[in-house]
Amino acid sequence: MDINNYLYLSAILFTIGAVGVVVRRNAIVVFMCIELMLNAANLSLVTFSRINGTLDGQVVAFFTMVVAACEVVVGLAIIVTIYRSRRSASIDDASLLKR
Amino acid sequence: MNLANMNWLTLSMLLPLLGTAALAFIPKGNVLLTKQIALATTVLVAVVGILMTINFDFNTPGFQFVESRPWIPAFGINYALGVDGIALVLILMSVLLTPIVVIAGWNESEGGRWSAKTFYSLILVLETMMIGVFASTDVFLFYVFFEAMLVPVYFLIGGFGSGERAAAAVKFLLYSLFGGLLMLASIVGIFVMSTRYGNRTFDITTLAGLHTVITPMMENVLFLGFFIAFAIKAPLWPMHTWLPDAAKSATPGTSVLLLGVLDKVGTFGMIRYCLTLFPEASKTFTPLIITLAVISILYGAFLAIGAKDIKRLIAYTSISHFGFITMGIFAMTTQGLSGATLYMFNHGFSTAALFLVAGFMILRRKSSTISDFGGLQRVTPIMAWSFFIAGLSSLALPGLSSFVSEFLVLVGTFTRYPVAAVIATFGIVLAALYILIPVQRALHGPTTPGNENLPDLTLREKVAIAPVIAIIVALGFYPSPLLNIINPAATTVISQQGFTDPAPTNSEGK
Amino acid sequence: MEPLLTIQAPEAALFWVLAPLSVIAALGMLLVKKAVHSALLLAWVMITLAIFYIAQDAVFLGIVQIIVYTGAVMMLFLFILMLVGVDSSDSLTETISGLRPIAITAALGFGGLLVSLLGHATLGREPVGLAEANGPGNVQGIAVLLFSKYVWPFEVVSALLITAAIGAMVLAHHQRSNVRPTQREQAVNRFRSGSLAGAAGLPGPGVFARHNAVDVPALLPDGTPAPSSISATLKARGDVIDSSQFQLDNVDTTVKEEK
Amino acid sequence: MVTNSGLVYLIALPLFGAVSLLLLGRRADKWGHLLATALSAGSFAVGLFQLSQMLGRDVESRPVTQKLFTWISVGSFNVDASLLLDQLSISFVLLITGVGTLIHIYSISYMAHDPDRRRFFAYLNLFIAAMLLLVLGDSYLNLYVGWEGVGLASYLLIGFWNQKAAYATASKKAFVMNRIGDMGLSFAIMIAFASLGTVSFSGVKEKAEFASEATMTALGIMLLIAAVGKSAQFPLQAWLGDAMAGPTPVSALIHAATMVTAGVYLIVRSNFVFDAAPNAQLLVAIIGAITLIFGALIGTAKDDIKKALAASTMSQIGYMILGAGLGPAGYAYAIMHLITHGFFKAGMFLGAGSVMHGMNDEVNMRKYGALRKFMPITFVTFGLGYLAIIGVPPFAGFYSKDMLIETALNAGGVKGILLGGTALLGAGITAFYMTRVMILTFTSPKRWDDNQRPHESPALMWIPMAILAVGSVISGYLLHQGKAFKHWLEPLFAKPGEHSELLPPIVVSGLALTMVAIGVAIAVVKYQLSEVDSVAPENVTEFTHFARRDLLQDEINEALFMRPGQAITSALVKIDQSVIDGAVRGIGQMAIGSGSSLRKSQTGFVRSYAALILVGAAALIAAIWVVTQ
Repeated sequence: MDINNYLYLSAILFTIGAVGVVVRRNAIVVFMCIELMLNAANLSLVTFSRINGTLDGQVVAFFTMVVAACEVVVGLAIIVTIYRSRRSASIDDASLLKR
Repeated sequence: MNLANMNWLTLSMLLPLLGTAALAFIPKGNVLLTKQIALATTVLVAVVGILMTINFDFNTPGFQFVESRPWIPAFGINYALGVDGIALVLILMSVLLTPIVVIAGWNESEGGRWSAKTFYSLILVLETMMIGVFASTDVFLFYVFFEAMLVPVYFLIGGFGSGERAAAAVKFLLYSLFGGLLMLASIVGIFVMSTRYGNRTFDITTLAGLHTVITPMMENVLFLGFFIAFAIKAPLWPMHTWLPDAAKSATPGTSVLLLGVLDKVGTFGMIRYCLTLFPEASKTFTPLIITLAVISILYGAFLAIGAKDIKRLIAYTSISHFGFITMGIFAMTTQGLSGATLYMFNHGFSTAALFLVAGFMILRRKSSTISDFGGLQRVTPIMAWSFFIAGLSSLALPGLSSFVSEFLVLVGTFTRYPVAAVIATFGIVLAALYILIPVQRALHGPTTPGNENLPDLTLREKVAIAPVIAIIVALGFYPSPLLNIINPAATTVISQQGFTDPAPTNSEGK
Repeated sequence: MEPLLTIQAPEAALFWVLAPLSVIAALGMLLVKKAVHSALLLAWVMITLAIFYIAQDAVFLGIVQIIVYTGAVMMLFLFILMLVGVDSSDSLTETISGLRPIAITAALGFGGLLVSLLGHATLGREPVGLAEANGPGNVQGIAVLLFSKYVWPFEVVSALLITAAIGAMVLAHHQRSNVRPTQREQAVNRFRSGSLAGAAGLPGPGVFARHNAVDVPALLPDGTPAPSSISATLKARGDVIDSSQFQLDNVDTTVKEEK
Repeated sequence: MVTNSGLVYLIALPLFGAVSLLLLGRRADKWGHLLATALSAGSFAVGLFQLSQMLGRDVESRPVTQKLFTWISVGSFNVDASLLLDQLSISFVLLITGVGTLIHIYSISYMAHDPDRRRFFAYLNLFIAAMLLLVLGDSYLNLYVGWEGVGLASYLLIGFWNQKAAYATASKKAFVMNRIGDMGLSFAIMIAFASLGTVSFSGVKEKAEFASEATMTALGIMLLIAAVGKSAQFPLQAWLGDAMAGPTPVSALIHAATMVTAGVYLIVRSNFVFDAAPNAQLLVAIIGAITLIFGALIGTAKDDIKKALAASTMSQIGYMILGAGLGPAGYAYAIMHLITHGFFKAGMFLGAGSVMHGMNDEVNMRKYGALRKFMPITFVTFGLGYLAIIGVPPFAGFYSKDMLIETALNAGGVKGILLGGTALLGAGITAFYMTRVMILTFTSPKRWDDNQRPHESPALMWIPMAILAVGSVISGYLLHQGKAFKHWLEPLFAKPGEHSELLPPIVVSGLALTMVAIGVAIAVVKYQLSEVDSVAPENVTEFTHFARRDLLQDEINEALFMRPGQAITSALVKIDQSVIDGAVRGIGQMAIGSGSSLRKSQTGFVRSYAALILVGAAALIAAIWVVTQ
């Protein structure tokens, strides 16, 4: 088994996450897909750290997790405020920027 | 006497600015006073111009009345002025034309978007820039005036014109700006080249040696930058569509300044900047330019024949005349060059006459389509006669000024490019057509309805037209005062080019 | 030079079992209707990833992933789902015309190219493995790096966390739109409301309390169930237990002597 | 060359007259015409004085020059405004001023009732000044100024009554066709300067020997084009017929005596060019022969008396051009015929004018008839002119036309036969149509209705006609006496080469007279003896229809030049609007168009933006993928 398999897995998970973001309409599900993409990235980081034999990959992965956490917090707060004002969690309704 | 070294040029440029300042203090309502002051300033500047010409010593070639003050030392740009024969003649022309335009267009200033004060201050500012652009011997200063001139004309056309004036003004501005930017690129090129190869300067005389050091490829590129800007300004064939629109929607006075002086900046630029700075490039591009010029001659003539509107017709005739001028310049013979310069002077006055009389006719008939007029010969003989004489000067009838210059251009071109001269000569037949057709439709024939009781020229209008026609006739019979000024300048430019007039081919004795 | 690191058989087996499952879970997350189910599937994917981290000698990260990421962040998701409405399933049909085909083709293109790129791109060296780096221990190694080379990003990230927290509070907080009713007004409203059942105030906790389950309504002094004591969700789901069995009349209220 | 300061007055007097009359406007109405006539007569007097002085001097010092000022001097191209008076130009000066003054007198009464008479006399003086400048100029450029000045004057005079649209078009047509000829002259000047380095007659003459024959031929052809344009020769002859729109004195002065002969003057003046270019000379002769026949044929079919005379002018000038094309031998006789033609043709035109005056401007000869009894003097003067033109022996036409036919025949070889033959045929046709004019107008029975009251014209009109009639009688004899005129002009030209005497002069004259007799006989039979109806018959031969429509010259010109010209003009106007202006507007449109199409991609939905990001990422990966391949 070649170590690159982990990279292929992370690529696949990342793509699924991307499709999820584009296809799903519920804000929270979209948010989860983003989390999935972040995790995929973390997986490849860890794999690279193992390939290169240095721990930098893991430290960066760690930082990614922290950022992801912040992002989730703020993102969900936004979703809640939108939900409170609009009673719907679908992101298509928030299209005031349309021409 | 110390008159020679007193810096005339700056004086002649300052006077109109003083006039504008004076205008600022006059109450907006008092239109008559505004006009009088404007007229007084322009006449004063004309007097200064004439004195300058008298003091000009035409035997010594090179620049006279030279003055130079550092302006932007960082880039070696200085406020340098100086005139040779060619520049002086053109300054004289613009200085004489402006008062005539002010007198003739006495009530053109009302009815515009802004007050008469703005109209006359725009004209005075324009006059300063006109003198500046011809007199500057610093490439950068020339470029500044070249671009600055567009602003007053844009406002004159846009604010005081008629018909869809805004569109025409914008079109004029975009065309010239596009050309100007190309020229700016070349100026930057020159700056870089001069810093690399010699001392960093923008002065014409020192830059004249630049072409010996830079590569031919670079010279061609810089030449093209300048040439395209000038070809747009003096409309050569493909880049001419702005002229008829601008001339049609501008007031006759502004059109005179636009066609009479502003377009000459293009052809003057070709002599002063294209030929002197880039002789080899001019030689390589000459066949193309001569073809474009010949096309402009015939194209302008045909469109003039097909024109329905008087002002567009005069604009198209000017395109044909500019074709002659450019051909004369790039024939690179003494006859061609001095003929072209004289042509610029004569064309200024013949177009002024045509436009001003057309303005009077349009003023009376309130329409500028030729078919609305008819049988004016009987109703307004003086106006009809002045239009007829102006038309004759435009079709280069011998005995009037344009013939001398047109013939010199043709002879000059024939010695070097016989085919171009032959095709161009067909232009004079077309010229007869595009003048006589409107003359017949407007002046001859029975008096059509609406023209029965048009008033003939008032005293003011006669005073405006008389000097122009006098100059046209006088220069037709006795052009040597002007030619003596132009010839030394032309020979210096030609010798600089390393050209000599082709010797007669058959005159060697058996 | 023989490769320093060879993947041992058990890790390979682990991979070939868990990897497909995680991919299926990820796809499931996409295709399932209810948001809660996709949340659980995501949790599952995260756990498999944690296991992979640990398998790849990133023990600290694996643990952190499980505790912080899956534990805290996923729970936050579920919390918000609860808030927003757990039943808000959305139909999978596409509303924006032409978006799905583009998305699919772009994704396939992207994934395919990425995989083939990873395939033929090499780092120019054989995998080294973390044996030597983890010598003093994985956590110690990370700590050394964290506080030497990455100290500045560490500080920045901490600042980021704080701002995120404050940001979330600012976003979620909202001004009261109506004026806070004073005690006098509340008392007047109690007597003015429809029935006088609640007028004397609700019984304190424990008074008349017959049952402390969440789905059993509290009783008012006159014995009727208090509508406001049951959460709307349970009522909507119909899980509320009938409280008649605890009415006073059928309770043996005879006092027995206390010995 | 002897300088003489009197020459400038020749031009100055009429020029002053023209300028003052035009500038003074209405104030000069009462005495304007008298001043003009006086000035013209003054100029004639100066001419006579110069002639007497010239006769006094010996042959070598006859030519006289006067330098006024340096006109243009640029590099090697320097042209002085200077005048040259030699034997050739003095004969022209006298013809112009003499006939001119007579026509001035005639016009005083002819234009008596016209309100713009002052303006008419101003134009006449302007014409005379320009024509004098043409013949007195010492270089081609000075000649060119006079050349176009004459064109302008003819434009003004033809279009004198330009309130009628037809006359305005006729004047424009004349000026434009002259301009085409002038284009030839400007080419000639350019060639002269480019190859010989000078434009003055003397300069070109010196260099003519050394110049290559090709240059000389080119120069000769260009000069011929100029002559063809001005003298209404084939192919530029369409304007002469329409030029009759001008008042009759104008036709007499310009389109008979002076302007149309300018072409002959140019060719004779540049004899050294044509001597050095034999095939150019031959072309001149051919053009002369063609026009000779062309004009005569048109003359036979024209009912308008002025148009008939105009056609005859065209044909007579064909004779002169033919003469000039025969080299040194023919030059003198061409000029002699020019002078005699000046007398009798101008006389006949004035006669036609007085007939029109009597028949209140009726021009159609079919409406005339039996005017002999009502206008005896006009009949006599017109008759003398008629006898002169057809070449009856004692009259002027005989001497000059016969000598031309003789030189044509003796030109040697096939060329002589052909040219001589056409000349003889021309003489016959001329006799036919001139007799037709005489009969239809004077001797045939009356065909005008009674409200016409033909009367003899006043003294001021018939006196100049009488003088011209006398001139047309004696001028031939005087000039031909002992070849006086030939010797007068000889020093100017090269020695004529010896050539065979094909036919003795007596035989030539006999031949010519027989042709004339035949012509007269046919005309008498056709018009005097048989009944002529006052409306032109329709059932006539195809050829007569053609001749009536000027042998389709106008149709050809319109088809070949005017319509294509108009087509080109309208095409270019459309192109200018749609293509070039369109290109400019197109750029504007393109900018706006691309702007609006990009706007559509902003749908407002977050997910479509996400999709775009994904597509971008995919493209990026694809690019990397391609690069690393």
